[in-house]
Amino acid sequence: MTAPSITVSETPLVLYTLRRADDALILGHRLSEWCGHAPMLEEDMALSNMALDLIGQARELYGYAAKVEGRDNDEDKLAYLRDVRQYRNLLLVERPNGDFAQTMVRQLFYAAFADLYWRGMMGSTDATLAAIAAKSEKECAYHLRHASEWVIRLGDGTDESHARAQAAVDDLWAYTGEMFSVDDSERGLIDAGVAIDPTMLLPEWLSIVSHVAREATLVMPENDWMQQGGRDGRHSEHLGHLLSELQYMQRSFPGATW
Amino acid sequence: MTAPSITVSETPLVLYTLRRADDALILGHRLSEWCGHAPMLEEDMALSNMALDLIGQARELYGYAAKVEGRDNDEDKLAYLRDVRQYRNLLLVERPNGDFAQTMVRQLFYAAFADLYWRGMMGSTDATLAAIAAKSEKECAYHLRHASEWVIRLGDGTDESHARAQAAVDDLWAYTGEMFSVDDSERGLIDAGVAIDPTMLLPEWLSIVSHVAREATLVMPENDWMQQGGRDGRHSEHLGHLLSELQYMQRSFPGATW
Amino acid sequence: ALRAQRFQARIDAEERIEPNDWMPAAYRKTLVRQISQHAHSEIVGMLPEGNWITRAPSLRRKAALLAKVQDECGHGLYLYAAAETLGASREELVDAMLAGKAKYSSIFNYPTLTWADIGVIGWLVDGAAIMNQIPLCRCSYGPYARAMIRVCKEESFHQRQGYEIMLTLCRGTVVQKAMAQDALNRWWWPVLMMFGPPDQASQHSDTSTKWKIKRFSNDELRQKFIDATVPQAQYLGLTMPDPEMTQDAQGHWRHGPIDWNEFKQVLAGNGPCNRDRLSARRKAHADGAWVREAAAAYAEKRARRQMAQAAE
Amino acid sequence: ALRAQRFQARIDAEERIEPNDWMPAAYRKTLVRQISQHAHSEIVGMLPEGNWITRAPSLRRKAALLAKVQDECGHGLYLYAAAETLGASREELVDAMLAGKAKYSSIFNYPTLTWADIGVIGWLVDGAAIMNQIPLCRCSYGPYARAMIRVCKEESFHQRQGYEIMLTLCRGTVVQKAMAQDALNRWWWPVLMMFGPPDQASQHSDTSTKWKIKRFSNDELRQKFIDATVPQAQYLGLTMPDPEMTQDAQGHWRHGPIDWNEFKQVLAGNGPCNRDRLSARRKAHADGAWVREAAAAYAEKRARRQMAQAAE
Repeated sequence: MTAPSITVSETPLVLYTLRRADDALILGHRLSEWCGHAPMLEEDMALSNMALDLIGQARELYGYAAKVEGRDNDEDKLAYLRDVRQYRNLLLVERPNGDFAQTMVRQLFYAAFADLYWRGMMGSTDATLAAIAAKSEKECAYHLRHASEWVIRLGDGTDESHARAQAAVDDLWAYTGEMFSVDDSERGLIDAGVAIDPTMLLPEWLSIVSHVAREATLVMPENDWMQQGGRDGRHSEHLGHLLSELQYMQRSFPGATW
Repeated sequence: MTAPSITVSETPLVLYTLRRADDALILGHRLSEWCGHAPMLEEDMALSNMALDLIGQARELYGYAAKVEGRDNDEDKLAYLRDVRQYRNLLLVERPNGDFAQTMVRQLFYAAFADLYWRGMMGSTDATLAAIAAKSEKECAYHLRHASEWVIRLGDGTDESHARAQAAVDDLWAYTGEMFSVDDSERGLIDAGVAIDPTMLLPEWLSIVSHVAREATLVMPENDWMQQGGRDGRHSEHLGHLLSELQYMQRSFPGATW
Repeated sequence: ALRAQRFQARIDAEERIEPNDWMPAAYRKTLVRQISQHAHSEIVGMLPEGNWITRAPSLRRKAALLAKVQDECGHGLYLYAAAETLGASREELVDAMLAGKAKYSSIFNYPTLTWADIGVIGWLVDGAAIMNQIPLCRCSYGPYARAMIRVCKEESFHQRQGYEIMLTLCRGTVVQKAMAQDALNRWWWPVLMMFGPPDQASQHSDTSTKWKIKRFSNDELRQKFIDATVPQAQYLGLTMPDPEMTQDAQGHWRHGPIDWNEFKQVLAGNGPCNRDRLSARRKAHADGAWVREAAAAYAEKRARRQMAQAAE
Repeated sequence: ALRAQRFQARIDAEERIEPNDWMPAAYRKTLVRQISQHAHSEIVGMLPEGNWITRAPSLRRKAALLAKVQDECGHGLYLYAAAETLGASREELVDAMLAGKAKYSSIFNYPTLTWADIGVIGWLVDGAAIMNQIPLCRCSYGPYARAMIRVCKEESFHQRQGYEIMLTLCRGTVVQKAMAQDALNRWWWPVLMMFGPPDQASQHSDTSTKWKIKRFSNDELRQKFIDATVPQAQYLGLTMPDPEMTQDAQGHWRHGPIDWNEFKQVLAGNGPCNRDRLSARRKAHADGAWVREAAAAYAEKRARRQMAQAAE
C-alpha cells in the first residue's frame, strides 16, 4: 500500500540530487501542459521536446537519489509519493505557464542557469552526477538557444508581444535568485567537489540574460529582492495543484504496476 | 487503507440516489471554483451560496445512499473514493465554468429542471427522498431565480454579453436532454412511486427556459441531438481533472479522519 | 476649532460619531484608510483559504470552509459600505487596492500549502483578527463599530472551527500531527506581525488613540493574543516555534525577537504571494468587466423602458 | 484527355506522381482532401492522449506518452507539407478545420476517461490507422507515399507500446484488468468505424481505387484488422464486446452489426467530444495569434535591417 507519502532520508547528497530532479520534473511537467495547445505546431514539438529532455533528466536524478538513499524508494515513488512540503524544486519552475511569453522567459532564466550549471557539474567528483551533467548540458544548451530566440522575437516583435515579454521578465525576476543560493547541506558537497558553487555562475548568467534582454529591447528589473523557499519545501500555492494532477493515479491505485 | 476506489452495490435505489448526489456535488464543486474570482463581490456571495446548497444536498443524498446500501460506505467514501467511471452525474454539471455566461446558463438549465424535479419528488413514497426534496426545492427555486435574472441581464445587456450568452446556450443545449432520460433501473422506481418520471417535466422546463430566453433576446437552438452517458459513468474528459483535485487529500492520506 | 473641540468632547464622552455629523478631515481620512484596508483584507483573505475549497478533505469541511470564505466576502461588503458612509466609493477603494496603492493585511501574502494551514488560519489568523477587532466594536465611528460587532461574532465562530480542525489533526495520525506542527511553524511569526510594528516604531497610534479608533497598543494586543494562544497550543500538544518563549512572573508568555525585516519586505510587496494575490484579484476584476457592463447596460435599458411605459 | 490517359497509364504502371507532374484537378482535390484530413486527425489526435500526459502513472509512461504525442504532431507537419506540394497552404487547411468545414478522424471525438484508454488508443486506434496507412505507402502520389512510410514506422512503434500498456494492465491487479476491459468495451466499435462505411455505402472508393490512392476497400481493411486483433485480445485475456463475434470456416472473425447511426452522428458533430476538440484547437489558435504575429513582425524587421546593412 503506497498511497500515503513516503519518507526520504535526506542526507546531503540525496537532498542535493532530489532538488535537481524536482526542478527538472516540475519544469518538464509545466512544459508538457502546452502539448496540443501551443501557438504553432512547431512549438508543440519544441515544448514537448524540452519537456522530454527534462523528464529524462529527472528520471536519472531520481534513480540516483534512490540509489544513494539505499532504501526501497525508486524514481516513481520519489516523484509520485512525496507531498508538497517534501518537494524541493525552485519556485521558478513551478510558476504557472501563463502566456507564451511567461513560459519562454521562465525557460530562458532556467536554461541559462542550467546550461552553466551542468557544464560546471561535468567536473563533479561524483561520477554519476558528472555523467548526468554531460547529457543535460547538451540539452539545456538547446533549451537556452530556443528560449533566447523566442524572447528576442517577442521582445522585438509587436507592441503587444513586447509588453507581454516585459511583464514576464518583471514577474519572474524575483524567482531567479534562488538558483544561486547555497545552504549548509550543500556547502559540504561543494567543498568536497561533488557540487559546484552556483554563486560563481551568477556573473555569466547575468551577462547571458542581459545580452538576450538587450537584443529583445527588454529592460532588466531593478528589484533585487529574491524569493526563496522552494529548496526547503516552502512553495507557492501553485505546486499543490500541479501535484494533485501529477500524482492522482499513484495515489488512487496504491501498489499497482503500470 | 482506503485510498483505492471503493465498490458500491448499485441497487436501483442506491444508483438513483447516487446519481442525484453526484449532480449536486459536481455542480457545487464547479460553482465553488468561482469563490474569490467572481465578476463582483455580490456574485462571490451568490455563487458560494448556491454551491453550499448543492453540497448540502449532496451530503444528504450520499448519506441516504450509504444507508440504503447498508455497507460501510459513508458520504465521504462515496464522494472521494469512486473513480471517474463510477461517478453518475449528468454531463451538464461537469461542464467547465467557462465565462460567467456559461456558468449562468448551465445554472439556469439545471435549476429549472431541479426545481421542477424536487417539487415532484416531494410526493415520493420514499420519506427520506421526499424530505430532501422539500428542502432542495426551495433552494433550487432561488437558484433558478438568480440564474434567470442573470441570463436576462446578459442576453439583453451589451453586444458582447449577448454574444457570450448566446454562445453558452448553443454550447450547453446538447447536455440538457440527459436530465429527462430514464433507464430501466429507474423505471421500476418510477412505477413504485419512489421516483417521478422526468419526461413529464420536459414541457414545463421548456416553457420556463424559453420564457427566460425570450426575455433575454436569446434564440433557442434547433439542434435536438442530445448527449448521454453521465448516468452510466461515460463522462467527458473534464470530470477526471475535477476529481483529481476533489479527491487528492483522501487519496493521499488513506484512512485519516479530518 | 470650536467644532473640533466639540467633536473631541463627544469622543471623550464615548458618544458615537455618525455619517452626517461633522468630523475633522484627518479623522475621516484615517477611518477611510483603516476601514478600506480592513475590507481589502477580507477580500484578499478569501484567496488563501479559497485555495483549499476544491481540495477539502471531507464534505463537512468543504461546506464549512466555503461558508467561511463566503462570510469573509460578506465582511468585505459591510466594510466597504461603512467606508462609503464616509464619502469614499467602493469602486475607487477597490481600484486603489488593485493598483497596489492601498494595503491589505500582510498575513494574506503567505501561501496555504497544506490542509493544516486552513486550521491555523482559523485558529491564529482569525484569533489575531478578533483580538484587533474586539476593541473596534467600541470604535468612535458608529458604522464601523456596528460592522465590527457583526464581524467579530462570525470571526469567533471561524476561530473555533479552525481550532477544531487543529484538534482533529493533532488527535489524528502521526502525519496529520506533523502537518499541524509544520503549519504552526510557518504561520506563527507572520501572525505575530499582524498586530503591527512594536509600539516604539508605530506611526498612527497617537491620533487614533485620541479619537478612540484604537484603544490598545500593538504590543498590548500582541501580548494578549500570545497569552491566550500558548495554552491552546499546549492543549493541542504542539510546540511553539519560538525557542525563547518563556512565561514571566506575571504569567505572561514573552516572545523572542520578531524579524521585522520580513514584515517590511512583505509590506513592500516582497512577500511570498503578493504578486499572486494582486494578480488573482486583478484577473477577477478584468474578467468580470464585461459582466458588470452588461448589468449596467441592462439596468439602464430597463429604466428607460419603464420611463417610456410610464409616459404612455 | 490525352494528358489524362497518359496520367492514368503512369498510375497503372505503378509510377509515382510528383508535385510538378501534370495531374487531373479531381486527383489533386481528392488528395488534398484526404491528406489534410489525415493531417488534421494527427493534430486533433494529440488532444485525447495529451489529456493524460500530466497524469501518466509512471515517469517512464509519461515520457513515452509525451514522445508519442510529439510524434503525432510531427506526422501532422509532414502531412501538411505533403498537402502543400499540391498547392494548398497549411494556413487555409487549418482554417477550414477550425471552421468545422474539414473533417478529421471521428475516433478522436471520443474521450479518454482512464489510463487504459491510452493503452487502447495505441493498440487499436494506431493499429487501425496502420492498417489503413500501410497501403498508402504505395500510394500513387509520391510525397504522400513517402510521408506514409515514415508515419507507419512510428505508428507501429506506438502500436506495440499501446499493446504493452494493455499487457501490463491485464497482468496487474483486478482493478487494472477491469479498467482494460472497460476501455476495450468503449473503444471497440468506434475503432471499427475508423475504416469508414461499409463498401456498398462508400462514396469515394471508385476513383480513389482507379488512381491507386486506395488499394483496399473499407470492409477488406476492417476484416484484416479484426482478424489481427482478436487473437491479441485473447492473449490479453480480454473479451471482445461483440456477442456475435464468431470465427468462420476460413478463419475470419466476423463481427456483429455496427451502429452506423452513431458514426453518422459523430461525423455530423454530435460525438461526445466534437465541441471540446474544436474549441481546444480554436483556443490554441486564437491564444497563439499574438505569438505568430510577433514572430512575423520580428522576421520582417530583421529582414529590413539586413537589407539596410547590405545597402550601406
